[in-house]
Amino acid sequence: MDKMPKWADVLLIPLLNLVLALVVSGLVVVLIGQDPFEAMAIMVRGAVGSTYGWGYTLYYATNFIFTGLAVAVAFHAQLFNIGGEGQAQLGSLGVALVCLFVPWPHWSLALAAAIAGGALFGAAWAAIPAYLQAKRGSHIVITTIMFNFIASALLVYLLISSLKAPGMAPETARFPEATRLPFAQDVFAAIGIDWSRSPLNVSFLVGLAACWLVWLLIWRTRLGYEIRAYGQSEPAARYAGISQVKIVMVTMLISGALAGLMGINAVMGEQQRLLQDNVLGAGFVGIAVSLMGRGHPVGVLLAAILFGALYQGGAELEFETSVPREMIVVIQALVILFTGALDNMVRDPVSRMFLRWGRRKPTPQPAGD
Amino acid sequence: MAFQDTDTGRPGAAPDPSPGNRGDGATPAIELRGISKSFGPVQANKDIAIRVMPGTIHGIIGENGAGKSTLMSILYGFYKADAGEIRIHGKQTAIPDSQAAISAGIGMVFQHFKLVENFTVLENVVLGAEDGALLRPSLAKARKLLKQLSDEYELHVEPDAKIEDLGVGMQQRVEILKALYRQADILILDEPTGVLTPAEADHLFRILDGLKREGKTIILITHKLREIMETTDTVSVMRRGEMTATVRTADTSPEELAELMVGRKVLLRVDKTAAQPGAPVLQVEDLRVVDSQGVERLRGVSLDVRRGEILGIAGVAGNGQSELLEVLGGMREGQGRVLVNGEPIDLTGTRSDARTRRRRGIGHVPEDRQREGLIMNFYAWENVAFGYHDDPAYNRGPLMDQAAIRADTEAKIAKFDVRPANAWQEARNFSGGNQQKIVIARELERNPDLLLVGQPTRGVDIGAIEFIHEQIVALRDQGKAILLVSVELDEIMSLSDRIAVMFDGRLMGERLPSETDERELGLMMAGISDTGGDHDIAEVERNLAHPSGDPHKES
Amino acid sequence: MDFLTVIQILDSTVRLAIPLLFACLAGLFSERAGIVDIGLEGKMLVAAFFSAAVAALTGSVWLGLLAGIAAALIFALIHGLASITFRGDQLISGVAINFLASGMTVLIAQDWFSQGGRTPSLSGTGRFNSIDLPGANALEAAHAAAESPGMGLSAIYWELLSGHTILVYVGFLAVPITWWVLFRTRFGLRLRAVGENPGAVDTAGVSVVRLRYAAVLICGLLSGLAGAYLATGLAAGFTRDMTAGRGYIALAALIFAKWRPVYALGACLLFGFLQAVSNRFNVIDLGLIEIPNAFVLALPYILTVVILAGFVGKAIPPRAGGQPYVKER
Amino acid sequence: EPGLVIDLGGKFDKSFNESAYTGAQRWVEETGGDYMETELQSEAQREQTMRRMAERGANPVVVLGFANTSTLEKVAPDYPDTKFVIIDGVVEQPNVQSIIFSEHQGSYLVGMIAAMASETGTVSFVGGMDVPLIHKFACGYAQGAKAVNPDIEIVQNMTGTTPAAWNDPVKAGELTRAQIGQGSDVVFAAAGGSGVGVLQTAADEDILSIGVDSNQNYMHPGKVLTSMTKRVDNAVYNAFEMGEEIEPGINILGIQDDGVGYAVDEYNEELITDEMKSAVEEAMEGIASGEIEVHDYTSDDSCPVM
Ligand SMILES: Nc1ncnc2c1ncn2[C@@H]1O[C@H](COP(=O)(O)OP(=O)(O)OP(=O)(O)O)[C@@H](O)[C@H]1O
Ligand SMILES: Nc1ncnc2c1ncn2[C@@H]1O[C@H](COP(=O)(O)OP(=O)(O)OP(=O)(O)O)[C@@H](O)[C@H]1O
Ligand SMILES: [Mg+2]
Ligand SMILES: [Mg+2]
Repeated sequence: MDKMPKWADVLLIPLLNLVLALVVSGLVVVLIGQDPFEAMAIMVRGAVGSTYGWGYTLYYATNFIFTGLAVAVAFHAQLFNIGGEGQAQLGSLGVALVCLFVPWPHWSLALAAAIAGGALFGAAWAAIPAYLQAKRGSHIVITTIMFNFIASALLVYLLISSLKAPGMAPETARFPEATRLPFAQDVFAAIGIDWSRSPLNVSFLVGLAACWLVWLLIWRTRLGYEIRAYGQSEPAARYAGISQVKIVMVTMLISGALAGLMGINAVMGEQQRLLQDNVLGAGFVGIAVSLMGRGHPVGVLLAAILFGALYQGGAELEFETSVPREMIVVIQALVILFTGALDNMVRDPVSRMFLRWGRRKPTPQPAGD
Repeated sequence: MAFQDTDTGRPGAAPDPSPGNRGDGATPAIELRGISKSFGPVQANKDIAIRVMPGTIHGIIGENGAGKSTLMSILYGFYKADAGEIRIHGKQTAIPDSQAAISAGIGMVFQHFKLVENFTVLENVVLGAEDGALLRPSLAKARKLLKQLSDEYELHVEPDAKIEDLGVGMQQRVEILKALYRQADILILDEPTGVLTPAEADHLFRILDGLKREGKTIILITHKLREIMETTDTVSVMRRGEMTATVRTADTSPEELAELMVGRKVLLRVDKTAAQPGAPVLQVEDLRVVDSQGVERLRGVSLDVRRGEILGIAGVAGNGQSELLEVLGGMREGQGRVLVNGEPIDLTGTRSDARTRRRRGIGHVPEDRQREGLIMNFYAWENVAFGYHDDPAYNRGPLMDQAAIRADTEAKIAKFDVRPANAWQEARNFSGGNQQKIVIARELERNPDLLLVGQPTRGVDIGAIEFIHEQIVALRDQGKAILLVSVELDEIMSLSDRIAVMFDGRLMGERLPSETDERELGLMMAGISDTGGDHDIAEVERNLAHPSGDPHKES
Repeated sequence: MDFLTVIQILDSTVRLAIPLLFACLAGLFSERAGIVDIGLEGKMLVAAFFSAAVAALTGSVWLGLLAGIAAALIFALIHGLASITFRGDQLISGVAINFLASGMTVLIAQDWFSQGGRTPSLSGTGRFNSIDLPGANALEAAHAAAESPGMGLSAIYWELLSGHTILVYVGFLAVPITWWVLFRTRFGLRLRAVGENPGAVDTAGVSVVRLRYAAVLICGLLSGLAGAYLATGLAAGFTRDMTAGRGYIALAALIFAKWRPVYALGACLLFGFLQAVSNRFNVIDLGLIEIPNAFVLALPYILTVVILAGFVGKAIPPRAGGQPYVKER
Repeated sequence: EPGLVIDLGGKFDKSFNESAYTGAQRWVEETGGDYMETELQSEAQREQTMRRMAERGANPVVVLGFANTSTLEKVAPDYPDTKFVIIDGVVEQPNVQSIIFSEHQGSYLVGMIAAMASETGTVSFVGGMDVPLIHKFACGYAQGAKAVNPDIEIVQNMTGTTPAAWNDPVKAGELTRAQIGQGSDVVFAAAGGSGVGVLQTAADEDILSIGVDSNQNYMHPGKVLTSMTKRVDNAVYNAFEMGEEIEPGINILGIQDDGVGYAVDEYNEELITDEMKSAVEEAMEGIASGEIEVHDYTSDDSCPVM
């Protein structure tokens, strides 16, 4: 019942929230005795000041696109999937299995199979919480948290037993050379542009495609229509003959698959082997990305790049000053806090402002019945 | 600060400083001046003034959404007014919260009860009015006092029963006892009879009379003109957030009140020809529904609806009518046998959903358009496809054909005179009546063989009511079957060709509108189907404690 | 496995169950009042850090304890602000709090001590030392001297009951106190009511906001104790992310316990036991199958899912849990 | 300008990383030089961190710990002009020097001391992550103890199977308690940051402990029997000193190179009797001369005495 224009909702408010989060982060930097402006300058320069910076920024962004879309899709059905972390871990496992055990003749075939493997394993890991939510009403937030822990236990177990490569570290063998994805530097070199070495690879394009497909799914297909309707009102969905079980299951499977796709970037694109922790909290960053992006793929893409820059900038910051990398975790927490939990702190006054402004200027009332 | 002058805030303690008192010299128990309140863009109360004399019953009537509950909630400190002042027994009193209202001697029974479901009656009564930090002494004292109160006012309840095990009528008693326990001498009741049978309502009014005789002041909100005429001393009428009149009940008539309420002359009867019933479209045999808590909501319902007739189901809210519509509409599962056009339909399993029902020619106007019938954040055009979104005409391959849906929407908006005629407006920004028109347009234009209609005119203004009634009758006249559920007896009486009454998940019997009256239907609604004999209060009392009622259903 | 080993595992169970128990009771107060709290982990973590940091700086574990509690209270207030005052999403707020704690603690630790996100090791009055119950040492000595089989039982006293830090005993005491407060006092009645139907509390003239803040603060206090015990009782100093998911296990225990204090004790002891067993044995050999350690550690999480699935009785949370109390839309 | 990549657990782990850090600091103090340093926070960062070091021109780049092996194998060929040094791991690349310590020899010495100090006839070992490297410690320790007392009981536990095991003092403490319950009165911790918990618990429960890597005697004066020193500091110092001239290949540091040893200082003087000293000195000579052969677990992934 707010009279706030749409642009305020999708642009103004997230921006104000972001500014607040950054201001508070700046205060934290001051608190630990550093110059926040200088820190900011280092981060910006580190993240977007060179092709090296861009490479890493977009590499991280690719991870966040997948996990952000995963959270966003589930949000449309009013499902809060905080299991992105575990789903991405399992997705990574799927990608690793595909790369390790099938002799691929060419990276493109391997990529296609890895996409299938990552999505399948990610979706499978979301399936049980989804089923329990749909059929037994077990709260998906709690079950997905639990599944994150179970996933990491499972991965540890596999990496110290059947999948372990010879050597001491809990990791798999390196993937065959044929599964190596083209890196940005390779692609740019082919067209004569000099691009620094970075792990940015073709998965980024897969991420962009995923954004477009998710947009199509949510706003153009029947399934997306049903997902949104279900998310808005469960009784209405029942009235319309939209099956609750189907929507919860399908949405979570899509969400888990998207999270699982992260594996193609992190595992196949960069590490070329499965480690114990490939996800590095990206599942959780997805929450912040989705909140900031207001659940829209374009928003998710922009927010993912912002967080990618934050991660890369944070790494540079740690390298150049004594501000530890945890600074990014703090900024991320503050973004989640301000855009997610404290949203009304900004929204209430802003919508009141618009209301007052709207009252002063007499708007033509549409005729009642 | 709670409020000023607690010690002088009792009956007759202070002289009324305000001029313009009525001749009898007494100070009003309650006086509100210039109360305004808006919820975001909705102005629920506009500059309202009202005064109520001590020891009287004051009625407030008005359409749905007129702002009655809001006003009373302000008086009770539940909402904070944007402007205005409150005087209790002549003293200006700030009521920032319910604590202040309680201290000022005000008690309120909300339209949607405010009880903790898994607490006992006793715990609910003492909640917030405990005597000390420890619970046990408070509970013991309350038990004694409760017994005293229930003897005094014939308000018997079982102190150790859990609220969730009690019927609606009983729960209402708990609410009244709560107020009395807090020694309220001003009692506000917001639509107390909406969930009661006529007999239960009679009992309530006897209690209110007793309270009044003791000198307590009562404010009664109701939609029912008859109750106003029979019980109140004075009555105020609200319309669209404003107080349009306050009159002595003795000086007015139902017709005048109705006109004040809606702002023009009202015609409550529907013009329609006699029904021409044909072959049965819907045949229901021994239909049963058990809800998620394991309570049997329908206990073997059998009925027929034929082509070209309207079967009205009357009953107090919460007696299984909603479940009947839901199970027929495919929103919940049931057991029994249901035939549509002679063919059985699945009552369980994947083919018992609403989508399958629509394919079988069943249209459904749900009871709660905002919760069920519409997606409030979807545009009008998205809502027009709602439920029929897999219609091939609305789709092109895997994608939805938005242009086709919008074109269809424009046509329906024009035909049903939805205002504003804007397919790109979100459903929540249409008024209640226009929202209902969107639902009706969507369902009726599909030309269903059987139309399920629940509360078609709830919260809809009088102009739209007439339009909606006409559309329903027109559908009947095309030879369709219509099953109508409404808690408004007037609506049932005027629209139905046959009337069945539901009580506690069973049909109590069927009547023709021409051969029955509200009194008889009222008794049936209380579960007393034998119209010949006498009915003692004990029988009504037993039904009152039935846990089938569900006052929260519509909230 | 001999009797003494069993006693030792149980002894370890007690130590490991206590942080879970404090956190679980913390969650109990909060959730009973309708505020879902997945930020227990974060509150424990800040409390662990500040208690260890202040104890290291001042040499007094009691000052450390106070600091830990204060830090947890501040985080509790943030959660309250988000979920009560600004009616935000409680889950999201909890997620944010966990991240904030995880980042802040390392950041500040690095700034204060530059020891890679840890505090200096605590010793002497800087940490909670174990308390020997009267006669425990004598009995242990007697046991060691006399190899008589009957003496074994005395180990229950000198090994299991005696020799814990004061916070362990406080933790056990907190269970009956919680029960009493919830079910025998006016405050408890109101607290439970506000988690079931805040509207009823509001219209009964009691402030929903104040009650919920009270609950959230009690939650802060108890999670503060949990964190302080972890860093200054169980361990001797703070290490990065030292809570290691205990906040989530506490949440799991809360569900397991169906939001009841005495059951909470049982659930926490069970989960503590699982941890103790997995500490002790890297592989659990059940004859037919061997359970790898990773799965023993994951067992609390698996059990919680099973409970949530309703296979072992249904856990019905407080009805108004997770939703902000909104009067005016 | 040399570079140092400090491994998970942090530079103040009082043990392995700290030893490396100390070596680097000593180099700074003595030469007035400057070096680049960065601390890993997670497994998956290894590659970016190494690359950044190399790209920024650090030379040589010293990485600590066996966990870097596979990453370095991948990274080193990309930077042929940069020299890398890996400690505790073997990478066969033309620009990598691999430094390996004979931890089994040092452990043998402290095993002897433990057996001599034990009154109960049971000593114990708490390892970090369950990897062959740690078994190498454990096996040397057991051999040393058995050499003194063939009937001695040796209890052995690991804190875990993942890198988290290096940083779990609480679990390490619980394991120590369990070992004490089994009769142990001297415990050797080879568990990185987790060792803090072992030493703490041993001090609390009034038994003796043995530190590892760095000299940890000072942590609980009078309670730490000795420390098995592994001179990572010297290795780092030497690498920094050699600079770009460092030779590729495998470099094994044993007792004779002063790469491993045991520590005596003012904190444990009173615990180390002359008898212990002479026995150990004798053994050191024996090992150096090849007279005593201490079995290296990693040579065949087995331990003959366990
Ligand atoms: N809590 C609220 N937040 C926002 N709007 C509200 C709220 N309560 C009521 N309103 C709006 O205020 C107006 C008046 O509502 P109110 O409940 O006072 O009407 P009423 O006269 O009691 O109607 P009814 O007969 O249906 O009970 C309506 O438009 C309603 O939608
Ligand atoms: N949030 C809104 N944004 C835009 N227009 C609105 C909004 N809310 C209400 N309106 C418009 O204000 C007018 C009055 O709305 P309201 O809900 O008060 O109608 P009403 O008088 O109750 O009518 P009805 O009897 O049909 O319910 C309607 O024309 C509606 O379109
Ligand atoms: Mg009302
Ligand atoms: Mg209206």
